[in-house]
Amino acid sequence: MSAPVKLLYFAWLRARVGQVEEEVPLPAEVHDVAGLLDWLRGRGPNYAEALRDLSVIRVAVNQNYVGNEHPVHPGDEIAIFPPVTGG
Amino acid sequence: MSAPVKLLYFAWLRARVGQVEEEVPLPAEVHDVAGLLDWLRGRGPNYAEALRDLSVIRVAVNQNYVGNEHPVHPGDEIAIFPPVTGG
Amino acid sequence: MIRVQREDFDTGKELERLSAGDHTIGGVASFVGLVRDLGGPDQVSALSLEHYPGMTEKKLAEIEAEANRRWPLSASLVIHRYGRLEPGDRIVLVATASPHREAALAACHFLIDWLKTDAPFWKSEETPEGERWVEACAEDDAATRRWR
Amino acid sequence: MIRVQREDFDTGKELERLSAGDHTIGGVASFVGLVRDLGGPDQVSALSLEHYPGMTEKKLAEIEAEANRRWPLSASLVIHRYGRLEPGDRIVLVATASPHREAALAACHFLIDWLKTDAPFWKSEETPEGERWVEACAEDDAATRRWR
Repeated sequence: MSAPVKLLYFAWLRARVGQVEEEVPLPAEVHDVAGLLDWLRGRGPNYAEALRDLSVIRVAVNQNYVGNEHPVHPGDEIAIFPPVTGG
Repeated sequence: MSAPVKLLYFAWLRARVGQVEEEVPLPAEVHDVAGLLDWLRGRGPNYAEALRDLSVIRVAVNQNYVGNEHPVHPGDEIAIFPPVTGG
Repeated sequence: MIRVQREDFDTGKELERLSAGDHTIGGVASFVGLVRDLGGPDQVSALSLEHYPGMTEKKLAEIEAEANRRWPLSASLVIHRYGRLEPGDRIVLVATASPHREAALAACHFLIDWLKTDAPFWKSEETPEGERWVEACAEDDAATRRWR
Repeated sequence: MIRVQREDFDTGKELERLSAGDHTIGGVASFVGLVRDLGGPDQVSALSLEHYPGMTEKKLAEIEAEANRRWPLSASLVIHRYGRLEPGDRIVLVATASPHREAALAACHFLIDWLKTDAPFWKSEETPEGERWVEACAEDDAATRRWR
């Protein structure tokens, strides 16, 4: 079996998803960020609700901001969060 | 007799003119800054030399920067100096 | 230099340290971000700043490196706090030192604009109605785009 | 606020004072100008800053008023020193506080650019060959023209 991916949630996604982080095996059919978000939405109403509006969702793979077409691989650290509001 | 004008010199003009400030009666034929500088140049070689190149001379009348055509009146405070270099 | 910390910082000491001993520095520009309390019905009693440890430092270091590529800086510093902060508290310090005034000023402006849209921090506000996550602002995106 | 003084200033304390007690302030921008020693054959051992008492305060107050007309500032401060200064010494502090980051940053930049061309100060350098008056620089004029 290949390595799981580590999923991190920040800001209001934590409360909506109900997780801070989790490790999940990457399904064979998931190859990119879009596919991952799609698959996550099917995992339960909390995920479906949290990831409903992708215009307010940003994704970082291995600590780099990426677009929906970015590939995901076993072992990746994948963070999902709203647009940043620091400074 | 009308009030004199007060002339102030700053930076390298002080050394060249050999004065920090002086009060002089305004000649009847001097009506503006250009006329004043012209008249001053006739007062001696130190003035002639100090005021030779007007491109490096700035004038303030009553603490406002002014151009050559600005009028001068008895009682004015007239400062003559090179371009500023503070900050 | 980059620092991500819970503790407050001493702006004067940090600025002093930035230029200490380097007499080729002609100017130090800085920006300090403070927690605002805008009053009114939405009165904010405190902010909570969450961040993404690891990625925060990485992004801030990238932003700082980019500023150093664009301008001739003698030194630069970004300190960003996280955790609970009250109105009037310092959130962030950006400081730049350069032989040239324009370089220090432009780089400081660039760093705070860029940081606002690229550093993974999220603010939530404590309001009488409970926690409220601050929404990202289009103005900040526009400010950063100016530098692209 | 405007101050023209021989004495040094404490940047940290001045910045702190500028925003103290006003929780509508979101950002404080500042610029500190320092005496440079560029080394080389022209090595500067000290600067002497002369000014035009009376007009200096008047021009600085006008420049500050103009910044306050252009941007929504909560507070602003200009401190300019005169007299003998050595490499590394602070010459000038410009600081601006505003609810909005962009206003504070732009006004600070404006104030130092404008001050450089409008405030009646003159620098002379102590060099091994004696006193040398610093010449005004076209770059500064260009920086100020940008704001007109």
